[in-house]
Amino acid sequence: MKTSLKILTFAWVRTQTGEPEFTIDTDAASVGKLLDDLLAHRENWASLSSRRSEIRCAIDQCLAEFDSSLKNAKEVAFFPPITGG
Amino acid sequence: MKTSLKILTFAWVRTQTGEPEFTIDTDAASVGKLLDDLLAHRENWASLSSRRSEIRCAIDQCLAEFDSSLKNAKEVAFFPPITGG
Amino acid sequence: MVDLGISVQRQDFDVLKEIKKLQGNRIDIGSLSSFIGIVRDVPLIIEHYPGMTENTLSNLRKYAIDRFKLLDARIIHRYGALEPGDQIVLVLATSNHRKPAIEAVDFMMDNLKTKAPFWKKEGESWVSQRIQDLNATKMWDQD
Amino acid sequence: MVDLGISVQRQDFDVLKEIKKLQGNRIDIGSLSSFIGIVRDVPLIIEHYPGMTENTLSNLRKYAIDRFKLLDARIIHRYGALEPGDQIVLVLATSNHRKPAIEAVDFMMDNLKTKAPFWKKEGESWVSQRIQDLNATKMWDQD
Repeated sequence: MKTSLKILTFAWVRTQTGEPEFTIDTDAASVGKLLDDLLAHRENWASLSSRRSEIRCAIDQCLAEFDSSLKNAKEVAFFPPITGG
Repeated sequence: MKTSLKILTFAWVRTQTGEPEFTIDTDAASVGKLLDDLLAHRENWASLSSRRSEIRCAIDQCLAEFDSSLKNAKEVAFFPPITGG
Repeated sequence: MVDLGISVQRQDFDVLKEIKKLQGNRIDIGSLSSFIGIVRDVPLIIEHYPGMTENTLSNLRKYAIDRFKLLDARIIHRYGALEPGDQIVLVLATSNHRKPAIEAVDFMMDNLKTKAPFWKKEGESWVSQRIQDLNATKMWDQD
Repeated sequence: MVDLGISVQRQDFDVLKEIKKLQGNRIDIGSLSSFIGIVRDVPLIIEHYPGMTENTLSNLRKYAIDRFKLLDARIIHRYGALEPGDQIVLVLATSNHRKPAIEAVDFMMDNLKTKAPFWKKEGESWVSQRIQDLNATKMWDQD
């Protein structure tokens, strides 16, 4: 069963995809699988494939690992390593 | 040969002796020996004998150990452990 | 829920005002430690993840207060376009004695650097994460 | 020789003014760390050893700038009668990155506590030295 997820992007993930925010229906079990689907199938995301290892993610506004489950998730964000402070 | 030394006291060494500053002629080789002489012979200093282990010293404005030589010294200070900051 | 102990904002902050606010009329504060991060050499644009940023800083502040037994703490982080010399971030901690306040500021800065979702852009290039920052954060988990 | 990087004074200090003075027009400062010591709970009288105090703080500041490769540093310490909530001491350090500034403030405070000739009196009793302060100073010699 597919669920609807809000996807956000920041920094060069945003500038390279040109998609700061969108909604997607997905059946990906993990956030890593979701990213693979986006890189493989979504327009403008292919160019990020070579930098996949640099991409980080958050599920519902908490930093997550790529093997984290998307069960009950509402919002997923993809972005580069954090550089604040 | 006796040399002339300026003696300064601070905090409870000052309040207990009532002598913030005085000059003394001494032939003591070390600052520890000088303190022993003061405790033994100088009026108002006897009361400090019981607290000798708590007393600290400086020679010419540098923290010193009690076995430090008084050679070429001009100014010696006695005081309790430092409590600034 | 708004946490008055943190702020994510475009506008500059007044360090003295923040110190006075933290101190208030309290007389149990013996130590106040602070860190100010400043834009160095080149202009920056700072982007962040609204919502997650506030939650992260709020949790970090509460955790630090608890871990270091602080009297209080405050975190302010700016975003948007900043010029060299501009203030970026302020972290304040108050405690009875000095070690907890100093350590807590160190801890909050280390964790903020790798956990609060901010990204810096210098000109056209996004700044890379420093490996030292990642390692510094990990050190605290071993204590 | 007067060292403008340190001050031993009766009057209060303005933290913001001191920060701005240290920053000046420099744009190479990425980090500014500070510590403020404040009178806690009861009034204090602080006595010091004029001459030796200034020399000690001046040497401590210069040593810290050298050891931690600071851009600059400042130490202000007050003496005389102080009330709860009054500022006692200010230590500031600036550097390119944050760790040296934070560590240098910690280092200067630890050393100031056991090496700068100040004595505190609360009411009629002279404050005792804390063994933690002595140990903290010794730690830096082992680095």
